Amino acid sequence: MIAQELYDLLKTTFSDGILEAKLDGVIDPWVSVAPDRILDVARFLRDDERTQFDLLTLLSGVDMTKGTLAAVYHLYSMKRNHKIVLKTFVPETHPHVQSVASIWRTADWQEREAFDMYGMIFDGHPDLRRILMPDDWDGHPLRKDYQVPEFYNGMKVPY
Amino acid sequence: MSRYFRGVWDGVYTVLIGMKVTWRHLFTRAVTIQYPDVKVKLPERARNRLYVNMDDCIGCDQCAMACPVDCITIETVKSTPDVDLGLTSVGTKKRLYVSQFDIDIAKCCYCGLCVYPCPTECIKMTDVYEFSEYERENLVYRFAVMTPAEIDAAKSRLVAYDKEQAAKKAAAAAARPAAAPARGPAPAASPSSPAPKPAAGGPSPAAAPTTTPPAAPAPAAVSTPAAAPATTPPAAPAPAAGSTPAAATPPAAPSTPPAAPPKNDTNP
Amino acid sequence: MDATLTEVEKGRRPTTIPGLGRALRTEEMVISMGPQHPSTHGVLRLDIVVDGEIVADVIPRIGYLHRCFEKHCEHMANYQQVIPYVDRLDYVAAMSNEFGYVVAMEKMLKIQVPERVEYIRVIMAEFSRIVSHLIAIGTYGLDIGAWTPFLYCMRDREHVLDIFEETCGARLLYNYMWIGGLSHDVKPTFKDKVLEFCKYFRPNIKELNDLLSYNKIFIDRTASVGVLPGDVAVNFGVSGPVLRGSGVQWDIRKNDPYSIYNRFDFDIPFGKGEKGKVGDCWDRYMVRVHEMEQSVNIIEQAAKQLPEGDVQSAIPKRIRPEAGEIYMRTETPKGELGYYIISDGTASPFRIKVRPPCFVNLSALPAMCRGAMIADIIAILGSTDVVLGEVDR
Amino acid sequence: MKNFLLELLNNEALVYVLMALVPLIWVIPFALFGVWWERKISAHMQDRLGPMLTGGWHGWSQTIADAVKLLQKEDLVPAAADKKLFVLAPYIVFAGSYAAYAAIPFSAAFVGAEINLGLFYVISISSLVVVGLILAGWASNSKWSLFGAMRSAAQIVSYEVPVALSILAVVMVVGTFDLQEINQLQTGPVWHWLVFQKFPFLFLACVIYFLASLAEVNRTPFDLPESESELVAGYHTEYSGMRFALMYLAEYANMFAVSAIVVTLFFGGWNSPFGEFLSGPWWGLFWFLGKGLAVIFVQIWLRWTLPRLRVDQLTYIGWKVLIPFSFAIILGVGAWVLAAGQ
Repeated sequence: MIAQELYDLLKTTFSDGILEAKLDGVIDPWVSVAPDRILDVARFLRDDERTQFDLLTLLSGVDMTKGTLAAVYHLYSMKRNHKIVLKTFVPETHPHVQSVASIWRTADWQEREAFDMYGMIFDGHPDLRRILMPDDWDGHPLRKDYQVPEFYNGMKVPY
Repeated sequence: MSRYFRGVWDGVYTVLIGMKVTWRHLFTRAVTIQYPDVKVKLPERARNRLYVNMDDCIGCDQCAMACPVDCITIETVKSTPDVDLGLTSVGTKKRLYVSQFDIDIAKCCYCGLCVYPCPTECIKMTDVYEFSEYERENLVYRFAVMTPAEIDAAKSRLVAYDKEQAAKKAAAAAARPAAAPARGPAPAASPSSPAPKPAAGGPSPAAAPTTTPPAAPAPAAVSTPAAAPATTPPAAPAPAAGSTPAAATPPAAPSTPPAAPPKNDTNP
Repeated sequence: MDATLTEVEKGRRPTTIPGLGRALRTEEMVISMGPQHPSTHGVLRLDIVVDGEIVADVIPRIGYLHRCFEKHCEHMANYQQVIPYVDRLDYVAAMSNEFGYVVAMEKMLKIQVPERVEYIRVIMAEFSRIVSHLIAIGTYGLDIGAWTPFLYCMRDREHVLDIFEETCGARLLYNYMWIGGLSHDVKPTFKDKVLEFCKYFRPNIKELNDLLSYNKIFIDRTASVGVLPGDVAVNFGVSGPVLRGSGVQWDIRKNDPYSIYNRFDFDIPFGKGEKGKVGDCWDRYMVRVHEMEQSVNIIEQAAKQLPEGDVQSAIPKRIRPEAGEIYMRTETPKGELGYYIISDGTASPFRIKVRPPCFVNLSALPAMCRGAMIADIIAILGSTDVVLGEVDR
Repeated sequence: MKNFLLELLNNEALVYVLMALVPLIWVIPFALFGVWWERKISAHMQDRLGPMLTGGWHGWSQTIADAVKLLQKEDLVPAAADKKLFVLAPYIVFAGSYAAYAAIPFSAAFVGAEINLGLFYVISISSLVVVGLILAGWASNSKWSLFGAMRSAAQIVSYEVPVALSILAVVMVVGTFDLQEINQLQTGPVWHWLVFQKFPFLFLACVIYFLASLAEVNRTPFDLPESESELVAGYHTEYSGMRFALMYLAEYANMFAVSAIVVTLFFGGWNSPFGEFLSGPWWGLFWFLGKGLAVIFVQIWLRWTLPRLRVDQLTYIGWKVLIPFSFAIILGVGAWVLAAGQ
C-alpha cells in the first residue's frame, strides 16, 4: 500500500486524530497523529487486514525546537512490505503521548529511551523509568536547550 | 529406550570427535608470535601515532577543524611581510609562525581525518604504536619548535608592524586632506592618538574567528586587550615579559604577554 | 526500589511444606550479575530474581557504556566527522555501521557512488559480518564453557583484520567508508587475498561444527533453551540472527535490498528447530554459522566481479544536505541497524538517531529467560549476541 | 620405607611426621608443574604458545613466579565474611585432598599407611573436600560463592555413587580393598592390568570411574562449581592471595589423587608395563607417576575440548547414565565371577 492510500485510509477512520501529512517530495512520507489518538491509530494499523504493520522499527524522540517535541514512529509491515512514518507533536510544557507498548512490545524500551532523553511522558507505559542515564540524573540530555550540569552527585562532570 | 542409548552414544561419539580436533591442533604450528621479541611489520597505511613535520606546517588549522574529538590545538602568529619563513616541501609559501601545535594523543581516536585536508601533507599517521607513558601529561605532544622568546619576538614584531601600518594608514589618511608634503615624518610621530586604535580594536572580542582554541588560558585572553595598548609605547619591556628575562633579542620592540595574536585573519 | 522488583516481591508467599505442619517461608534471591561479570559481554548488568536455580525474572540494566553518541553527533562540525563515532557503536563490526551511515547519507544527498565502491563496500561489510559472527560464536562457546573454539575463531578473525588493516590502516575502527566513496582504494593484491581467505575459511567452519556446534553437550545446553517464537520476536522488533533463529526468513539484504545486494546469489539461513524447538539458542547460534558460509559466498562473487575505477570520484566537496529527514536501514551482523537522520540544511546534523539492533534484541531477553536456569541465562544472553557499545551508544 | 626410617631414627613419632610429609615432596612440585603443563597443553591445542618468557625454556618457571606472587599478596578477608570459617575453609579443602595420599601406593616400597581398607579410606576421606567447599562458599557471604558451594555439594554427593559402584566392580574381581594388594595382583605384562580383565566390563568401569572422578574434582565438563562464565569463580570467588593458592594446590592435589586411583585400580599402579623388565621400587615410582600424568593429560585434554554441562544435566548424567551403567557392570562382573568360580 502506498503512502497516499494509507493516509486516505487513516483519514477516513480517524478523521480528527490525523492532523497533517507530508506525502510527496520527501524520502519517507509521514502522517502526523494527535498524541491522544496514537494508541488507537497504532492498534488499527497493526490489526487491520489492509495495513498489518507488525513491526515498529524505530520509535524516536526529536526536539523540534521552538518548544515542540516529537515522537516519531517508523512502522513497517513484514507481511505486506509497506511502510509509513507517524509523528506526534507535543509541547515541551505538556509532553504527554499515549504509550504503544501494549501494541508493540519493542516500544517498551524505546519509549523509555525517549523519556530518558527528551522527557516525553508516555501515558500507559508499564514501567517508565530512565534507561540509559542514571536514575537520579537531572534533565533530559538530548533536548536542544539542555545545559550540561557541572556537577553530578557532587562529582565534577569533566567535559 | 533407544533414544536414551542414542543420546549416550551421541555424547560419547561427539566428544571423541571434538577430542580428535584438539589432538590434531596439539601438533599444528602456533599462529601467535612472541610480541616484544618479534614484531610484525605494519602495512604502510597503518594508522598509529600522529606525527607533524613542522618544517612543512603552514598553520592553516585545517587538521584541527577536521578532528572529531578536538585533540589538535594550533596557535599561530602572523608574520610580517619582510620576514621570509621559507617554502614548504611542496612549494607553499609559509606566512604564519606556528607558535603552538599540540596534539593530545590520549584523546586521539586514530580516525585519520586530520591527514586528508592537510595541504602540505605535513601531518601524518606513522606506524609507531608503542608510546605508552606513565604521566598523562606526556601524552600531549608539542610539535611547535618555537621557543617562548621567539614567539614573543614574532608577536612584538607583528605589533610593531601593525602599529607601523596603522600609523602609515593614519598618516595617509591625515595626509590626504592635508595634501602631500607631510608624508616624510609621519611614521616617526606614530604614538599619536589614532595609532593604537586598530591594534586594540582587532583582538578585543578575542574568541570569535581566530584560531584561539577554547583551552586558551583565560587570564591571558582577558589581559590582552588591556595590555596591548598599554605596552605600545616602547618604554616598558620588563613588566610585561616576566616569563622571558633573556628576551633581549627583538630589535626595538616591546614584549607583549603571550596571548592571542592581535590580528584575526589566519587564512592562508 | 523500582517497580519491577516490587512486583516480583509481591509474588512471594509462604509455602507450606506437607507434613511439616507449619508455613516455611521461602523467598527469591536477587542476584546482581554484572556490570563486571565474565559473560555479560561488556558492562551489562542483569538483576536476576532466582528461586533456587530457576530464574523468576531478569531485569536488564543498561547505560554503563553510554557515551552520548546522539548528542555528540548534533555537535559535530560536519557529517563526515560522525563516521569515527559510528565505528564505535558496534565496535566488532565497524564496517557494517559505516556502511549503514554512508548509504543513508548518500541517499539523502542523492549521490550515485561508483560501481567499484559498491563492490568493495559489500566485500568489507560481509567481512565484518564474518568477523562479528566469529566473535559471537567464539564467545558463545566461552559462555558455555568451551574455551578452544574461541581461540580458533580469534585466529580466523585475525586474517580478516589483516586485510582490513592493509586496506585502511586500522584493525578495529576503520573510518574507511566515506560519504560518496572510500578513504583508500584497495591494494592490488586485495582480490587474491580475499579469494585466498575464502578458500582458507570454509574448512574451518566445518572444524568449528565438529568441535562445538554438533557436540552433544553443546546441543544439550542450547537446544530448547530460551525459545522465542517467531510472532513474539516480530512484536519485540528483534532482528538479525535472533529473528531468523525464530524461523522468520527475514533479511534486509533480500527483502529490502540496498547497495548492490540484489546482484548476489545467497540464501537466508533461518532456524528450523533441528535439535530442539524453533527459536531456541541453538537455532540462533546455527544461523550465525550458516550466515558466515553465505557471507563467504557473497564475498567470493563480489571479489570475482570487482570492477576497476576511482573510489573517490563521488566524494562531495562539502556535505550540506537540504532540510529533510531519512530513515535508512541496513542488515548488520546484529540485525537491522537504522539511521534516522534529520537535517536542517546546515553542515552539522540536526538529529541522528540510531536504531540499534542490540538494544532492541536485548529488550527481548527477559521474555526468553523466565523459567530458565542461571546457567541458561548465560546461554540465552550469549545467543542474542549483544554488543554493549551499541546498546548504550 | 617405614621400617627403614624406624631403624634409622628410632623414633616412631618423628617417622610418622616424616612419612606424612613425603607426599608433599611430590604434591607441591606437581601442582606447580601441573598448572604450567595445563597451560602449555591448552595453548598448543589452541594454536598458541602459552607462557614463554619466565625462566627461559618455554616459560618453565612461570607458575613458580605466579605462586610467589600469590604468596606475597595482601591477605584479604571480605568485610561481611565469616572470618573464622573463611580462613579455615582452604585448609580443610587441602587437608581433604592431601589425606588421600596417605593410602596411595607410590611404589612397591612406599605407601604412607598400609591400610587394608585403603580404597575405602581414599573414597571416604576425599569427600571431606566438599565440607571445605561448602564452608568456603558459605563463609564468603557472596551469592556467587554460595551457588558454587551448593552446586559442588550436590555434584560431589551424586557422583560419589557411581564412583563407589564402579570401584565395587573392581573389588568384586580382586576381592580386596588393599591398594597395595591390588597392585601386586596386576604384576606382569600389560594384559594383567585390570582394565583389560573381564573385558569389556572393567574397561567400562574404568571409563565410568574416570568420568565420575572428573566431577569429583570439578573439572570440565563438570566444572559447574567454579564455572567462570556463570558464577564468576564459584566457591573461591572471594579468595585471593595465599588462600587462593591453597585452593588451587588442593585442586591439583585432588586431580592427581583421583588419577592415582585410576592408575592403581585399572592400569597396574606402579607395575611396569613390560612385566619384570624395568621394575623395582624406583622404576615403580617412575611408572606410577608417569601413568598418573598420562591420566591427567586426558583430563586436561577433555577440559580444553568440551563445553560445560548444566546442573540438571550433570545430575542426569550422574543418576541416569553412570549409575545404571555401573549396576549393569556389577551384574556382568558378578555373573562372570560366579561363572568362572564354578
